[in-house]
Amino acid sequence: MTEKQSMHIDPYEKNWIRLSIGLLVVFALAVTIAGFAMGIQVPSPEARVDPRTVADEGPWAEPGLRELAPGKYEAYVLAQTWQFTPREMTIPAGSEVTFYITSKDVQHGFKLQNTNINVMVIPGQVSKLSVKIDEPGRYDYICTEFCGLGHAAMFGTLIVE
Amino acid sequence: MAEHKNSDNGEFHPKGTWVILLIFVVTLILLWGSVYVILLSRGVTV
Amino acid sequence: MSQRWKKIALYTFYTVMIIVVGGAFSFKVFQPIQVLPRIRLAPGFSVVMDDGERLTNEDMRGKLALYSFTYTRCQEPDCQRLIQTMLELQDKIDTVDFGGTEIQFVTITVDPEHDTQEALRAYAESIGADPALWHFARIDDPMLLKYVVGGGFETYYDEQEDGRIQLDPSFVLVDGWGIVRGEYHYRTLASDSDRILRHLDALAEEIRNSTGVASLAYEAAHYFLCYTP
Amino acid sequence: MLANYEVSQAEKKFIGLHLLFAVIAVSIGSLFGPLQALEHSGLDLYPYLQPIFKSYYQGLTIHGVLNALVFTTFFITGFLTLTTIYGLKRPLRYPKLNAVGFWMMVVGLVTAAIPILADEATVLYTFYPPMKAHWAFYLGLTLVVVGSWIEGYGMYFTYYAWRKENPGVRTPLTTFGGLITMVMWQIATLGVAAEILTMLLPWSLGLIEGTDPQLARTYFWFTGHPLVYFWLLPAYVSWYGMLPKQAGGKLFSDSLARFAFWLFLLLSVPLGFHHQYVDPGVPAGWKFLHAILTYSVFIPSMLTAFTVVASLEYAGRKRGGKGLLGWIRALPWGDPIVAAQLLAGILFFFGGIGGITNASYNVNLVVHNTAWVPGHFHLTVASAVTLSFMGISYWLVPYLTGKKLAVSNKFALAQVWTWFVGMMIFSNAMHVVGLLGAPRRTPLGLAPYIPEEWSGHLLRVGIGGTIMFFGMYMYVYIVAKTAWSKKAEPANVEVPLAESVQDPQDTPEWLDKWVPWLIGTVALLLVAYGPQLIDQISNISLTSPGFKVW
Repeated sequence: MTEKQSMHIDPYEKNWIRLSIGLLVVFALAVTIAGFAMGIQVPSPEARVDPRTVADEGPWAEPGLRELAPGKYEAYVLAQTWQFTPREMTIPAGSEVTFYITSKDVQHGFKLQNTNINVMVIPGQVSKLSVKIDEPGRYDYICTEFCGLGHAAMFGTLIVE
Repeated sequence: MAEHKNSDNGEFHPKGTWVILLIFVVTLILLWGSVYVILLSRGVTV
Repeated sequence: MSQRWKKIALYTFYTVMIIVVGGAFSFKVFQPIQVLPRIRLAPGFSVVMDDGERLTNEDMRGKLALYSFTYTRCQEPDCQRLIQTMLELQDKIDTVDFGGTEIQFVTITVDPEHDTQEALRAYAESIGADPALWHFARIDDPMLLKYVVGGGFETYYDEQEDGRIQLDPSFVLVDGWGIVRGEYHYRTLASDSDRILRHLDALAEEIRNSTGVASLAYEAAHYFLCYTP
Repeated sequence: MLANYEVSQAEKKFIGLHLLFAVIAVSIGSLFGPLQALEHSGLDLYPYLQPIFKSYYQGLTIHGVLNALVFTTFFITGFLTLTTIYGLKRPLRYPKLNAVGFWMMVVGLVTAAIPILADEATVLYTFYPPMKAHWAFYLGLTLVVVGSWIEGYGMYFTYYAWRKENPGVRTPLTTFGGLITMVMWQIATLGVAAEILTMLLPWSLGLIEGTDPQLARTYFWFTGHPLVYFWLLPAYVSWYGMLPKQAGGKLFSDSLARFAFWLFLLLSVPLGFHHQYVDPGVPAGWKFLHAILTYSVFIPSMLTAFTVVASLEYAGRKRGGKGLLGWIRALPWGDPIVAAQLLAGILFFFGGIGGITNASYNVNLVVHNTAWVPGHFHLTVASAVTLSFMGISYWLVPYLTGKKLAVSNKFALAQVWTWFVGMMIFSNAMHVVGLLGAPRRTPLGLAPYIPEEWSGHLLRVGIGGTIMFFGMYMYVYIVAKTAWSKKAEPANVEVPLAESVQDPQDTPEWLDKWVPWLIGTVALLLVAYGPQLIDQISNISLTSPGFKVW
């Protein structure tokens, strides 16, 4: 235990640490603004269901797109090996869709291409995310988690017209 | 030439390191920023 | 630094650590404060109730409201279950201490064509709805109905070509500020009446307790997402 | 410290066995790399393997399990055994304990390998339930993990004995880093141990009906991200503790190196939710907390970048490098050992950029489960780690066998550069195509939704993967030839321990004390994970029966 013992940090390195921390603070602010102020959020728990019976009754017994009111839709999507039900949905441009997705067997993923909808689909859990699409076009929703041999073919299309 | 950079402990300051890491930080900001812009352009989720 | 100061610093560090961890844990384990999320604003509406009174969202300011959506002709098991759940809640509502705040059940029909005011009143009587607590209501204009129930309360219904109505019976819990605090659209692992009652309890507790300094703790609970399951 | 301690032949053999299994694993696992990459570019060779390997996914499982789990674990336990005994200058306290651990890992490897090869465990290396593998797969993985724990205990006992013999002496840096790696690993693997022992193993044996897939994911990623640091930290041990000497200089800052290692211990584990940003069962607030913690663990990485590059600058200037950047050219690029680690560092710069992007909360929505992610982790585990390990092998194998490297310097250099170039092409293409929306873990050649604009990038995936394939087998060839050649020249290799600019004895004592840091680690872990774990465990619902979907 001598007097020499101390953390002497080179001034260049000190500045580097300051720069790193400052950079991270800026990034953290940027994602906070995008998330909590602008509304680009990650999913939160919606509900828990029983994957063994979820497709027997209730909204996932007849999954599909449903108009709540003009310009406002909800889409109950059932993921199973190896398809999404429904496979195709059509909405007018500028409408808002809320997806409620669950799986009746293994884990799947649901990514709506060219939007920020990208969510895990986990049996027993309901994944809920909303999106508003202004640009007309075909938006594929693809399975992004390995779910068995037919995984690569698992997709559907949201048509915005 | 006078300057034979002597790397004796006391005098050595990693200036070149700073340059390299600055390049790294600029690249980081550009690449991270571009993904962030993609995020913003793809619209809200709630 | 002397040896002694080092020791003191170290033990201070440990103590702070224990307090932080212990605090976070007791908050979670004993759950002193649980809240319901603030989901979104409930829609504005104007309905006519089974007793002929007009009710608007403004009348519900400062009161709690449990809205539900069904229609009297419905023979589907889901509709039966909704009424069953409401009756269970009606039985148990006295167990909840709302601290003087009024609560009202409002069941809005999605079939105003058949569910006239009289039909609703007759139906309410037939199932034994307590008129002081629970009213059935209707909106005449199908367009307005769609905007309120579908667009605002996000409950799906649709009149088919053959006149049959497709419906997902559901409940929406709204607080005195007009903010949606609970939505029950489909069956989950927990039974609806248990879940709704638990949520009513949490809401009642928040109303009773979140005054003065304690309201800051409640805000913290919102901030840290201490939600009632 | 024993006065004239030399690592004995028996010890070298023991460490060498670790390497043997590591290299066997990576040489089998890497067979499938180009098959996957080429599949992406439209050349699907899997149908031709049908009699033996049933599907793309079986290949992907083998690739992931053998390369990412087995190769790394065996190499690392071996390497850390050496840094322990060589650094402390004393033999293992209980060599039999370490031997038990090692052979348990081997038994586990075989136990897990059989169902994988029999196509009974095609569940990829994340083995998310309710996909149900054969019970032997879960048992095998458990044995590998427990075996590595036991080897870790052996290192702790050795360290404890040394500490009693040498009170007040600073722990040698390489030993210190290795021990921290082990401790972190043992804390982190509690997650996967809980997942397998309380859920997957009883379930696969038929003792319980179902699993809770969301809880299983939480358990898995408790281990899953620190796993990356378990791979990285041994590479850091080399970058901090050896590379400066190999490059002809000294370590720039001993105390900051130690400080960085402590931060890694503290921060590596409590951030697993950043892999679960898009999970439906985890509240957004907890995800955000873990996002901030993940940002925090970036700080020791930034410290490492500075200290390592500064050490290299010091070395380069000592070798006569002039000007602001001239020292870079002056570094011994002709030495494959150094070149490998320098190139690993360059690739890791990009790995770090991708990592901070993944970690950035909602930014993850853009890249989650896309090809970007394997693009990213090939820059970490397959570059920073594997390429460094390749470089390390070029002195470690001669050191252990006593034989000179059996190929020319040029050949070894070519190997290193081949890997580097292949990885650059591959990972860049993967990142780009991921941003465009290509999913990971998917035979894209079969996917019906592929737009035309991806094809150029997918072609580059195939090209990069193929180049890496050659890079890998050049490495296997070099190691094998060195180990088995009869007429190789005897090597005179020492373990390259770097000196520090500052005397380690001047490093503050608090950077060499375990208890406060361990308590801090556990406390932070409890705050970051405790409440959510309590929530998820108390609401467990084992409602998901198993499926075999391959």
